[in-house]
Amino acid sequence: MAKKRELKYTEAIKEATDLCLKEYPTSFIIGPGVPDPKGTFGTTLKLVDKYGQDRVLDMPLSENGITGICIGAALTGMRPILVHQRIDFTLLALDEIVNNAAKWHYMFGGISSIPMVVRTIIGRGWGQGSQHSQNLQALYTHIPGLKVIMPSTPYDAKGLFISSVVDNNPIIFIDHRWLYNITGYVPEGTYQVPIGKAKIIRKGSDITIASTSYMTLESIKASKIIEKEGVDPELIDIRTLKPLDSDTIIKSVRKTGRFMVLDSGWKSGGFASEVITKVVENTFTNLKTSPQRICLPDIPTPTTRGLTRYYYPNTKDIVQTVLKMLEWKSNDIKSVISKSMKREKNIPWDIPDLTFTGPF
Amino acid sequence: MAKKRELKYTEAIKEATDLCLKEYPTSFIIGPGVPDPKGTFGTTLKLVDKYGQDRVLDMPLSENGITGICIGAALTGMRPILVHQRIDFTLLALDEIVNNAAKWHYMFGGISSIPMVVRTIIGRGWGQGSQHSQNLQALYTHIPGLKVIMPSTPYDAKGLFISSVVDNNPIIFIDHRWLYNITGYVPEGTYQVPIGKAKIIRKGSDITIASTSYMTLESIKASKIIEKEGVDPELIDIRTLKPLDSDTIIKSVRKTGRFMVLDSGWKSGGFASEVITKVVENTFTNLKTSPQRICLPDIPTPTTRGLTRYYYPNTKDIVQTVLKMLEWKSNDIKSVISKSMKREKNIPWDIPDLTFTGPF
Amino acid sequence: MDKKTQLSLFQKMYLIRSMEEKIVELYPEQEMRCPVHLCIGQEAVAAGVCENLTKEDYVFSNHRSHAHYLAKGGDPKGLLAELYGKVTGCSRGRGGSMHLIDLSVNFIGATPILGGTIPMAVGAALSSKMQGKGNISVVFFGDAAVEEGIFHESLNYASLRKLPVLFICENNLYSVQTPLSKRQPNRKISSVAIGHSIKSYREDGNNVVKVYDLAKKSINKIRKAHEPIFLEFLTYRWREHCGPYYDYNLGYRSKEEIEKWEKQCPLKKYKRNLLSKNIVTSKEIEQISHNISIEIEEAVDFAKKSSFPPRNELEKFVYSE
Amino acid sequence: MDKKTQLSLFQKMYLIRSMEEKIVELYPEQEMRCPVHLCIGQEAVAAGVCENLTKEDYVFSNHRSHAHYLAKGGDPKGLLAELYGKVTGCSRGRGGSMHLIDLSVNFIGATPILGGTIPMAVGAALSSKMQGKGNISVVFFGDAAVEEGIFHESLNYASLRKLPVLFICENNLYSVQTPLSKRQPNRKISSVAIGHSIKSYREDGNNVVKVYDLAKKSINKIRKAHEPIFLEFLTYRWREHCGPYYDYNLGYRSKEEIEKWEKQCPLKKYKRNLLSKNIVTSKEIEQISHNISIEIEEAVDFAKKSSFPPRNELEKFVYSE
Ligand SMILES: Cc1ncc(C[n+]2csc(CCOP(=O)(O)OP(=O)(O)O)c2C)c(N)n1
Ligand SMILES: Cc1ncc(C[n+]2csc(CCOP(=O)(O)OP(=O)(O)O)c2C)c(N)n1
Ligand SMILES: [Mg+2]
Ligand SMILES: [Mg+2]
Repeated sequence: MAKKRELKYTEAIKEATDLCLKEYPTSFIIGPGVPDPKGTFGTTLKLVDKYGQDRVLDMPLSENGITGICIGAALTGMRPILVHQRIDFTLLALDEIVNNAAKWHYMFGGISSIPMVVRTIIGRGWGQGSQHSQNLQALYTHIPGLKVIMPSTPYDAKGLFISSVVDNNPIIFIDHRWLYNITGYVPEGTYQVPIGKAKIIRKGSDITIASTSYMTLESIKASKIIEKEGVDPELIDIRTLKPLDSDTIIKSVRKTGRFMVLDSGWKSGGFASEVITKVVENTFTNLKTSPQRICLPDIPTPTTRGLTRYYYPNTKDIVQTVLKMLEWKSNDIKSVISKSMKREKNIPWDIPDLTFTGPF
Repeated sequence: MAKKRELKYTEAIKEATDLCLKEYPTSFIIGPGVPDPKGTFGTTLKLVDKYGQDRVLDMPLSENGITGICIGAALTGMRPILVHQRIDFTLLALDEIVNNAAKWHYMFGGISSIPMVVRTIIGRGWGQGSQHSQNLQALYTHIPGLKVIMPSTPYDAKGLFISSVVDNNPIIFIDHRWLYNITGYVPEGTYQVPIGKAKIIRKGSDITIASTSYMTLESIKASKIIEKEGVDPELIDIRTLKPLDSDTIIKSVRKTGRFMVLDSGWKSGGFASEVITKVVENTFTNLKTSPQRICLPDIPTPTTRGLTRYYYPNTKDIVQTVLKMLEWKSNDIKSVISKSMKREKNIPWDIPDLTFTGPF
Repeated sequence: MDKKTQLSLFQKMYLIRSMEEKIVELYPEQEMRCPVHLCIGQEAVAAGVCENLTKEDYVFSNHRSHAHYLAKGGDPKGLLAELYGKVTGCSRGRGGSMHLIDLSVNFIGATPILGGTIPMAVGAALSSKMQGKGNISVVFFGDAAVEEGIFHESLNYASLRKLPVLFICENNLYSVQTPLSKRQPNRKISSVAIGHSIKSYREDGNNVVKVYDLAKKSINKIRKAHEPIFLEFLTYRWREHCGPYYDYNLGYRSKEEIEKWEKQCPLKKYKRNLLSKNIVTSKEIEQISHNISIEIEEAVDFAKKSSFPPRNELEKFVYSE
Repeated sequence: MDKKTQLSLFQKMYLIRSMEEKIVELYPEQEMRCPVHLCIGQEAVAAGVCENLTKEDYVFSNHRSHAHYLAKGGDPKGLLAELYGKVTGCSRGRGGSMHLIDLSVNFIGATPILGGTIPMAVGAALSSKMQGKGNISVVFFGDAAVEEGIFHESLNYASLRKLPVLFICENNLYSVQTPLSKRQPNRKISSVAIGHSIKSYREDGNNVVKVYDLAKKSINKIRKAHEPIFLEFLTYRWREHCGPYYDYNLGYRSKEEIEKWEKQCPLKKYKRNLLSKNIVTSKEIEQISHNISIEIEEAVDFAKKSSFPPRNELEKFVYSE
């Protein structure tokens, strides 16, 4: 059998964008630097050569205004894709996104709609600091009328991106910067991954671990460690944060009786609280122990790696928490940790992999 | 004994502002219409006559800019109080509030701080619609570095407002429009109500009901009904949403074994999920039944009273849910409801009381 | 200007005025349960501008939107039913006065967040350009919207891309009870647009002929030269900022000022003008008035008799299919 | 201009250039783990403006802040230690290159959200006015910040209230890799300020004497007339937008363009000028250079030897007491 085609996450996004621009003549992509020689970390590279400046657009640094402009275009027949290099900048556009885009279809009685994708990037590490590495997905998941997507694989990134462009609603599509170099199987041509469906990526019976975006990679790493210790976790990649596929999660927790959720955002009032609440409301009598969440502490992001080292939760935290939930003795947990974490120690904690050299 | 002095909520806020302007010469208040003849629903009425135009300021409609201006003033010795007539408008200022104000103290290593109050109003009903009656407190409670206050009584409004002006951090102080006409005991002169402390407003043993702002009034109404049926609820007014006084709530739930939270915001990813998650994490083994939340459905606010009638949760919903949690039979619940709700039926659901005639 | 246009201008203004007066009359019944921002005194701007538009042209508006909606040809029934919160309203009752729409005449939408629809008009113009349509885009907003950053972001982009959009600022000197002098430096609002390299003019907004002429010239220019234009019209709101009453008692504007502007009533002035120049007869005026009052009574009847959206509509339309 | 000032201008520019070159040298060691936006080529603006400021005057800055910080008198040790993420950094390592502060010289803060600090400068000026202080407020920003609505909101308020604030736009023709022509219409940036009724001038930003003179005149005017002024300086960034390297290879700007600007090196030009007019001797230049290189070596040493903030600092400073 021929080896399956592998693409980087960035390439998957680019290919999806390319296909959408080709198939939907009313679609266009706009964002600061989108047509520039670096092409949004490579995700929009050279699309301008193929589709021209009228469909692959740079823009002034006017986040709220351009969002409103995209809404106006969407209301009159276009399908805009608006790209922001950091989710921090979207705070400038929250007015148009929340006050207008999210509510338009509802407040005008279903008469018109806004097919628009706002693609943006969250991240961590390498000294981006408080204003350049926020994980603000929770703000968006609270707003009725928005859909919020956070893929974790190149396959899903492509399929969900295409679904987002095809969808008739405003979509917040969030990439995690640390996924950009990962590779995976990506079919050629157009395909859709359904919005609103979580994915069970490992079947198991001891505990349900649901996660978003990059944290799914951490859950897989943790799973590999605990598997060896005889623990059998069920892993769920949430993929669509809103509307949340709670059915899949609930079904799993009814089976396993234990639940943990991993999210890259802040803990208090974060997306993880919503998932836990949904689970508790629906599986209370099945729960063997209190659900747990692993998120960022309620602290702005420090710049120095002297502190980010302790700021970001990692595989170790997951393993520890799972084993505690399974009532392991603390000495046994310690020995698993020290055994399994040796290798990890050599990778600096502020880069996704050893090829990464900054400055972004 | 002399009758205790009663003030309206609006008067309590005004008196607090007055006292702060008097006692803190570096404080000032600014907002669209703050010095105008209507004085922000009366809460700033005539303060300009007393303190002059240099301390009681109107402003251009530039929400983000004026927020930044207040931050700049706060960084150089002033204590600004910034007022927005609706929380919907603060979405325009989220950049300065979240990217700058919330993080400044942290990201500059504690070197400078931003003593600033952003006072804003949430509401409901009377046809304000999707863009003029959002309850967006959840957005703010997610952000480290902010404090979020939502009083429910004139007494607390005054005391918490003074505490907010004195505090050296950016504070989001949220009034619910439907509290403006309520009256209650308010002492003269300066006093503080501590930020970060919830208040037990009724001791009880059967269930803990925690609530924010206006929903506290609903919890009291519901409590009066279920008391008569022999149910003994413990009512907690959360008052400070961030930092959340989870200790008080947890202690109560450990005692009652049942928990319900009422919030005026949307359900998904709302503030209520955080409270439930905190409770479950800390009282799992004490819980006799699944905690419940009563919030807005995940729907933008419709304008017509034909739909707001079904949109806003009310006393009936609370009573029903409590009795269900106490495992009452559904027929018994129905009879309590029909017995107790008769009087309520005559008050239209889209106004806080019969004196209210719009248009705001 | 031909007679048809002249009659149409009068008709538009009269319709707007009558509708607003009808709202004034009915509002105290407390059955229209939503804020209303009436435009009595400001009718000439909407009428004079929209008279130059085709059905294909897009219009966007703000909180004070009744005039724009009616001048563009929006259905009066849909407006009144919307104010009453009925399912037959232009937004199925979900919007109220501040959220009007009538796609049959390309009135794309009005919303009350200041400045919110200004970029949308620019986006619609971009969309027309991308799709090779020949229509233009118009947005109405007040003097306070100019203070919002988004206004400038929109002008910058329209200018950069030379988009066919007409910006109409109705400068009525106040934002709620706050005068312009407390919000902006002492310079013409129209001069702001020049900073963005946009051609910009200021005109008396209570003289419908002047409004019409300037709008005509500007719209022709936009259609030909494919570039945005900014117009500032000086006008005045007679009633309170929000609601049906006068607000003399508040004291934020002087009686003299109000009276001065009432003398500049765009409707009376124009009617006098039409009659004195014998362009129309009183008979014709009466006929128009009569027809309009019937149209409005029908709309009231329609609105009152319509039903509220059914309960099962609450969850509908959160998402589009 | 007296000799002391001339030497000071040279000294400031040389310090900035040397610091940036040192960062270029050390950055590849991958020990300064934060983005850096170098200002090589743009030194004259910061030096020429700040030379006119007193310690009491406030300065705010953006992502490209090293020059502003140093020109205002910010501690070089604090800067370098901050880049290394050390607890001795000006922000205790929490900020990195994009978050500089030195309150001992009233450098109130630099942050990287475009336009974010512009209103703060206006607010600081308001605060000075309220407190009856005589100092002024200065904010540095790039050509792209002008596209942000908040820029206009800030200018409107400064103009309305006649606040003592100096707006400095460093127009280096690009935002990241995007040229001005893709972002703004073809007009002078300085003309935007005029729309807000603010006096506005444009000048060569690579000629430190011209910068100094214009800034001096403007600052005197601000101090006396209590009103804001806007200055646009034309200049050029030599290195890549972010990071230590050149970026000729990317192709978004031509080799000729870069070479043209390199010939306009503000530092070389000024040095040549000082020497040719016999204002300073090469000996004096050498002495200054020598002292600066020692100062920088000491700062490097200090930064490298300092320690990271201890683990228990992570939770500290979320709230102020
Ligand atoms: C962003 C925002 N801030 C504040 C308001 C509250 N508000 C509603 S109408 C209005 C007055 C606007 O004045 P102007 O733009 O001059 O229009 P006018 O009412 O005079 O027609 C204000 C401040 C709002 N709707 N949106
Ligand atoms: C609100 C916001 N949007 C986007 C960015 C990303 N960004 C960082 S620096 C920069 C370029 C800014 O250009 P300019 O203002 O001209 O300053 P220069 O880098 O040329 O000195 C951009 C777009 C940002 N920091 N903030
Ligand atoms: Mg006005
Ligand atoms: Mg630049």
